[in-house]
Amino acid sequence: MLTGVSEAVYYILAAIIIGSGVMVVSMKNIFHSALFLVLCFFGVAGIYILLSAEFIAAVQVLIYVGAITILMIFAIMLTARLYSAQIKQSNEQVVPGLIIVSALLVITIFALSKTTWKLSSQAPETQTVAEIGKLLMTTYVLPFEIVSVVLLSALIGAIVIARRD
Amino acid sequence: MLSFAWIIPLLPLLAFITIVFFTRRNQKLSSLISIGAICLSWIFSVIVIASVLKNPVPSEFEFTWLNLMGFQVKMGILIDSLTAIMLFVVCTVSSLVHIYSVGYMQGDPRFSRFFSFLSLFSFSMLGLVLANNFVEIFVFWELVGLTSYLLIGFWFEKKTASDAGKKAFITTRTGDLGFIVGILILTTAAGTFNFREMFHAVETGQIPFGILTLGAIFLFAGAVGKSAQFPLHVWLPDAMEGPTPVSALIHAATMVAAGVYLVARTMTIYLAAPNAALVVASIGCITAFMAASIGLVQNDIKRVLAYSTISQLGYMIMVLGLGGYTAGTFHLYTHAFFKALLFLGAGSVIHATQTNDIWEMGGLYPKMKITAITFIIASLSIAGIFPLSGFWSKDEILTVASHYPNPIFLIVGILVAGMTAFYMFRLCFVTFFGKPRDQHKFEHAHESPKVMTVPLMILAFLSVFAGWVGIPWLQHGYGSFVFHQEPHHAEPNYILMIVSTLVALSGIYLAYAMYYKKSISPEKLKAKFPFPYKVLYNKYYFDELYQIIIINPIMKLSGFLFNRVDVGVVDRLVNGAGNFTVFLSDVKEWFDSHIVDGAVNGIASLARGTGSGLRRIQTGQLQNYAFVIFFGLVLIILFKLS
Amino acid sequence: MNFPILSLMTFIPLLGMVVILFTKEGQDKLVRYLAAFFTFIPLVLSFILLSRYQGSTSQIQFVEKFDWIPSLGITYFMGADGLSVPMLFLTALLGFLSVIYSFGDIKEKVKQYFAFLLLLEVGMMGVFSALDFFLFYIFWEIVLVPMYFLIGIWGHGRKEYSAIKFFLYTLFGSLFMLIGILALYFNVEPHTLNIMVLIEKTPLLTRSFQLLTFAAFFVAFAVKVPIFPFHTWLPDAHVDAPTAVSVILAGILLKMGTYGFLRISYPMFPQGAMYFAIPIAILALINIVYGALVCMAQKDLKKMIAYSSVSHMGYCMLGIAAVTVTGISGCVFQMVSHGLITGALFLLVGVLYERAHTREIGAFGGLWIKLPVYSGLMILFCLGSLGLPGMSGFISEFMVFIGSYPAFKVIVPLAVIGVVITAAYFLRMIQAMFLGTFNTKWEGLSEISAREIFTVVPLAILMIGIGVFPSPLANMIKATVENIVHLAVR
Amino acid sequence: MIGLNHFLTLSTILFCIGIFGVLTRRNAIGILMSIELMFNAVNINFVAFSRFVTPTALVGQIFAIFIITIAAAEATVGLAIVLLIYRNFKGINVDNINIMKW
Amino acid sequence: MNYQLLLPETFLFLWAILIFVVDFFRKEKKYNLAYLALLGLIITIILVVISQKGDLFGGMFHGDSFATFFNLIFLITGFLTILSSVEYTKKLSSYPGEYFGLILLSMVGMMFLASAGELLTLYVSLELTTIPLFVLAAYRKDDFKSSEAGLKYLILGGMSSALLLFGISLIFGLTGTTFLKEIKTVLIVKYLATGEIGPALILSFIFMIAGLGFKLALVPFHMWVPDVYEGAPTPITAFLSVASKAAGIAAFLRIFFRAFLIFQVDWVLLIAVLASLAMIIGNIIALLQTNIKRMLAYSSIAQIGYIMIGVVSASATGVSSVAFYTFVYMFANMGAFITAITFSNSTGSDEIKDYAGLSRRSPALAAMMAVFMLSLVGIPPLAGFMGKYYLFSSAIEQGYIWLVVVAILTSVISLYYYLGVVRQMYFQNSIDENPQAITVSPALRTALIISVIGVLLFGIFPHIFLNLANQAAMVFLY
Repeated sequence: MLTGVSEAVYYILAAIIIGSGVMVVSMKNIFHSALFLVLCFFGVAGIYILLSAEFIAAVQVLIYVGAITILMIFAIMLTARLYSAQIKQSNEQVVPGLIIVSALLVITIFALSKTTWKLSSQAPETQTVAEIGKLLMTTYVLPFEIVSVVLLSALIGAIVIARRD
Repeated sequence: MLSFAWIIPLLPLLAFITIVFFTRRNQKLSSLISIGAICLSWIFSVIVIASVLKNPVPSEFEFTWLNLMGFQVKMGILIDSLTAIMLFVVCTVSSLVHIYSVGYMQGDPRFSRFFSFLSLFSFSMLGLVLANNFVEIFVFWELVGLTSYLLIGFWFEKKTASDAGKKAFITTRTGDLGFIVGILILTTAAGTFNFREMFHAVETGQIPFGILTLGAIFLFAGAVGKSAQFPLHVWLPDAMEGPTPVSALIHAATMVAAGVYLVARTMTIYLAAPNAALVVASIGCITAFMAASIGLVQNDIKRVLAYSTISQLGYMIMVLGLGGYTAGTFHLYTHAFFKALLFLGAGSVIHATQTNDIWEMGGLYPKMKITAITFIIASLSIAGIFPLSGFWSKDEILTVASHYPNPIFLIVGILVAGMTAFYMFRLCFVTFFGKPRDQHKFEHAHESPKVMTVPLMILAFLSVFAGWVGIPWLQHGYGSFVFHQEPHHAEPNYILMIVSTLVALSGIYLAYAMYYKKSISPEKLKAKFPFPYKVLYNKYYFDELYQIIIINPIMKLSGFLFNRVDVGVVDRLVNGAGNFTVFLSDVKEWFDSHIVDGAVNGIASLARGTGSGLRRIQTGQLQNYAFVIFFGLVLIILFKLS
Repeated sequence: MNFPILSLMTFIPLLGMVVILFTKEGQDKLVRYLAAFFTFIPLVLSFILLSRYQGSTSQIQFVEKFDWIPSLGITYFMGADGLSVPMLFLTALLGFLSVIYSFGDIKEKVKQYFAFLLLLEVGMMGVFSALDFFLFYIFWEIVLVPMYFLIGIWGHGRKEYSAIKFFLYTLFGSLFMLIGILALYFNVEPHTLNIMVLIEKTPLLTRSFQLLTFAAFFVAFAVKVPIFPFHTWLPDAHVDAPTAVSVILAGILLKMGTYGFLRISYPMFPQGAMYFAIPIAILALINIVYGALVCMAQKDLKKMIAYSSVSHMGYCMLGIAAVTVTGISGCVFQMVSHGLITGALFLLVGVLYERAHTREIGAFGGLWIKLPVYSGLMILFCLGSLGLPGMSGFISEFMVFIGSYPAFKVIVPLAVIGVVITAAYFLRMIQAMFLGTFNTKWEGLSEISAREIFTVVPLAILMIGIGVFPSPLANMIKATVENIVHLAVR
Repeated sequence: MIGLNHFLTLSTILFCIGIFGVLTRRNAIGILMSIELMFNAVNINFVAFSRFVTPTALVGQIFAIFIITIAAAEATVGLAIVLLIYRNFKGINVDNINIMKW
Repeated sequence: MNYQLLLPETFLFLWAILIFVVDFFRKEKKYNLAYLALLGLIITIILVVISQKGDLFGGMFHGDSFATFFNLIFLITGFLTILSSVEYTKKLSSYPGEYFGLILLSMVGMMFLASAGELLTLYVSLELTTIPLFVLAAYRKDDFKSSEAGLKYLILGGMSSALLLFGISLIFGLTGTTFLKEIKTVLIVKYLATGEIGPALILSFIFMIAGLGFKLALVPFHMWVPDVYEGAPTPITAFLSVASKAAGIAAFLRIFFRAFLIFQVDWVLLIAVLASLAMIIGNIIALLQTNIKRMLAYSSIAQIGYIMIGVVSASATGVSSVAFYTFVYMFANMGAFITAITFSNSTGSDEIKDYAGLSRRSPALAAMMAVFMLSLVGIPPLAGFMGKYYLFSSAIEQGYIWLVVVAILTSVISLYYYLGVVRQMYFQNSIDENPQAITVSPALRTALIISVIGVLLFGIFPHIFLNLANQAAMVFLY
């Protein structure tokens, strides 16, 4: 349970995340969207810290903000003619999309709130970094190895695809 | 001891097979084989009749033909006095017709085939007579029908001939429907096919009365068809399209008598079912009168004889229905000879003049004396003039009719006798006397060759004397030989004899007056009574009636079933649902392209209709896909969580 | 295990098919002789089968049985009784004759044609000898494939349409049988697909289950027979198929339906048999009368004969529905007889079509003058088909009537009407084609050839042979039919 | 009192925003970004569960790391394909990328 | 720990690396690397067959008969795919080596997927399966359709991963673990305690079904299938339609049978409905297709509907029938695609109408295609029938007769379009007067012959593989 300051932080972060998320999907300019995406990722990283997952927050910032977003921005620069971004950025599905999404949202939140979770009152692990490292090398060594293969194949694939012949 | 009788039908069958497979090319040999076979059969039939006369106890020989649980069919022969008489009649007439045909069919390209068919016919008819059970009799019954079909349509190039064959077959088969159903009813009730076992069951009352009556009536339908009784008589006059010897053999003397034979054979049943017997008698009575009246005005020599045959058969049927077993079979026996003679005589005339129309003949007597004399003898016999065969048998019939409480049968009987005498002599006078009406044909006419006239003479002899076995004064006459239950002693009924003779004579006189002396003008009568004449001349419009009420509807129905129901409805049922969507958009196209096509198209267009709707989802637009996915997801969630 | 005669009969054609497929392209003559050879052996074997078959018992004979897919309870179980032996013989005979007939008829893609024809024979033989449900179903379905190709490639007219229609209809039906088979499998203890064992156990199942399963099988068999209103595939398929295939279609394939009823539906589901007796009899009546009436409206000779099958198979169904020994024997007789007669009729139609390139009844006339032998044969078979005594058709129809009358006192007399209509349309056809004045347009027609005569003469001999001496066939089927009735009235 | 449900709600909202983006952005990169939002939402879930359900075991966090990694890999490939599309179609507007349909 | 269990996967991964390396040093005729890849696959198949059984990492990895069975499916599919790619890669402008390597990597992912007993491993393996496939789908870079296919596949794939993950996260939240067998225990305990399972669990079922449904191409998550199948290089399409689908099935079975079998009332009916929708929609839309790849795409949607019948049965027989059907489906479907590849290599066309007269041009090819089509319909004695029979029997055993009726009716519909191809090949004449014969390279011929033997053999003698499938199903029975 978080109280006090944390509570306020939570709301601020939530506002940032939701606000920037909405911006991401609705900005006319794709480049601006990308910037809001960065903001959103930061917000999420804040949430992780709030949840005492500092290591994840760090990873979030490094990989998402540092890698993915930058990559996207590059891609945007490569593909879009930036300032002719007056063309509509959303399609005709806005209204039906809204309906579907809000329906999904309502149902899901309703369902989740109706569920009793088996909460634990133990204090969270503090030595997360070391512990995670250990787990990755022991219990989770198999997915860890596999994920490395995933990265390898993504790398090769991306090169193969993106390179001009 | 009489078991050799099975050879009688077998010989013609062998002849048939030999001719078809081996000697077809050799006409003379073929005819010799055929004649030889039937003559041998005749000899055997004489032996049979002789031994039956000596020892009248019926004998039966059979073997198992088909054996299944609860269903056993035996094939065999039953020889009693009736069979013996019939064998003799059939063999006699058949042999004579065979011989006669050698002359008549001379020069026909299908000469051999004709004899093979004749042999096949003899086989079937003899088999029919010998049959000892319902299945067997039905088998030969149908075979007889087949040969009749083949022989009527022998000159199949003529449309009328092939039409007539078809008509004969189908009409008699319509009667056979009843026959089959009758057999079904009776044999199911009695649990046997065998005649004598069934009669036993009937006599001991094992069969409920209602079923018995129903069965008997249905059974009689077969006889109606085969013996050309009202209302299925329409085929017989048309059957005259066949070669004349065929008409003589099949459509006068023997095959058509099969119906009469059937009723006689199953007499026990009719005696046990008086209602059915009354139906039989009434049908016979109606037929006798109707056919005789039509015969009065016909112009085709063979048609007149055909109607006379129908009328005489009606006579027999009527008397059988009245219980006159002996009388009926006796008339059958005598009738065979004089009717065969009449036809063969007519054949001889036709052979000479190449026409059937009596109004194109005339004055032939001097040119063909033998034919004319024998023809007149036969006419006298059929008219029932003392002391020819016909007189005795007709007398028997009228005697039986007179015993019946309701006088209608007797009155009709006498009336028919008069009409018969009239139309027969009308025929004689117009054909053989007076002035030749067609000079060319007259000059061309000539007496037929010996091979034709000898049979005529033999038959004339029989027409005169065959009936004498049944003379009432005879102590051991026909009635003590062929009888049902008890020997029948014919009592001479002098009043009836005189009345009938007078009626016959007046008929002859009327004909004489009208067509020889011409003191009464037929033309005037015609003009005076135009309506009855027209009705009679058109045979009561039976053919037209059948065309309208039976044939047309059936043809229409079958066309309808095929075109509308089969192609339309059945397939369409499957089609229907599928095309509904398309239907809304384009009714006309739907009709054109789908109604006629079948169920496959139905399913296909159902699928296609739905498919072309469904595949609209597949817009190629990525986000539409995503939308569908989420839409489905939300639906599923709602479905599961509600 | 004794001599595996049934397997040999079934699989020798398959071997033949493989051999033919490996011949070089273009060696048509060799292919033809190979096909004849590989259908002749089963014919010879079928004679051995006939001679060694013991008709006195309803026991399954010539049994071959061993495990095939044990985990699913599937065995390879072949055997024959009085019901299958005649059908096997008929299959071997018609198979051989249609190959012989096809010698002259098929000039394109000869190799494939005979390969498919042989495959067809495999399926049919298998259906009549399989006693394991799974095996039965496999053979049942195998038949569809070559049939589809044979109609679609070598047929005439709207052949593609007819081929697919045939396939769809029959597949539709047989899939219901599959459900039925599976339902049976899981509802008896211990689970089994052995038809013989199932026959013993199924009557113990609940009534509603029996009725449902009966209905499922009914659809499958009814499509094959075909019973109104499942019959619309038949005229199309028959008419558009090449001659030899029409022969097999009419001669054997339709019998698979009635065979199914007798082998499976009736012995297994006495309740169903009882419950559906009247409806089936009514459908049979409709088949008989309706089929015959529709024949009257036909202008195409082949179509007429096709619809006559609808009518004639109605008699089979009528005999079955009554569940009496006589009725069912009549049905078996009718199966054999219809196979012989209609097979021959189709062959003869093919002979004419090959020469005249038309089948329109009205286009001919007076052919008897020009083609006496051909016309004689055709008329002979027409007479056989319309149930003339002395030929097999009469016996079967008569037995059906006798056998079913006690059960259906109203329906049977109505069904007898079919006999007259049948006579009417056949005579009408005979008159239009063979009698009357010769249509000089056909001056150039040549008489039926010796090879073609050879294909129909055995059929004629059998037709008349059975018609005159039905006892051998009756004795062969007697015990089996009694057993079927015994089972079906439990 | 901020409990588990608050985080779940937040993540659900973010997830739905992502979905909305996927459904409506015309720009392919925009769609990819929206997908990233969805991954982030899932990650919030994992981390929140990890914190509230299994505070001592770090399974949820590890899962989140893997998701982040894989998201990166996917983004890489995705962007490569977007570049390819751009070369071929002269644009990355998914509305126009519909050669194949029906 | 018995690390030998990982031998096949490790070996295949190393072999893929080997291919990349060899590719680097090789300058021309790189398509011959295919044979290297084939060699690797053969060795892997042997390794799989002889591999030991056991668990690793506390149930994270199961080296059991289920995995073996599915591994065989993946490997044989991969083998056929690579065989049929030899000709195809000659036409690729670049990177044939990477092409084979990526296929092998994807297969490594599949193999892990089939063995995964833990959700994280499962997810990661799934991504390893999919990511190379995104690339491969877009591999023909000059082809617009291929790029489009890659994009659609990627975006929808990413999205569905997110859905799957959302579902997994909920499961994790409910149980606090990602190990399937622990999940089961926890859930049972919880269920026994409270007597209800709560909406979150159902929600997670649905999200997971949606996520996996994407891989399976289950309606309504099938939308990507037609376009991607049409656009992707044909060997890849074949691979997608069999191996990738089989991987999805393996994952689905692992999750739902291992962890959620006792809650079957909550998801079985849903699967049944989706399965019937798949059969209906797939078959009906397939009727209208004129492109063979697109037709096969819809047909594969329908086929997954049939496969799901076995899942619905929720019994050992069900699993066994699913496994067996997948196995036989592989031969027929691969065969059909390989024929399409062969045809299009020669003619450059994927249109069904261009198949007209194929029976004359190449009788053997046409005959094999006909066999594949008939097997897909389920005509005995071909393998497809055996599979369907087994599936139906599992459903009827559990009383799902209505589902079987749907399957049967749609089978009849499917007959129409499958035979549509046959009709073209056999009943129609080619438009060209003298079309040349279709050339069939040795590699393609081998692939075709393997497929056709599979289709014929396992229809008639399915016993060995039925037993294997049964053993595979036993895994879920403890």
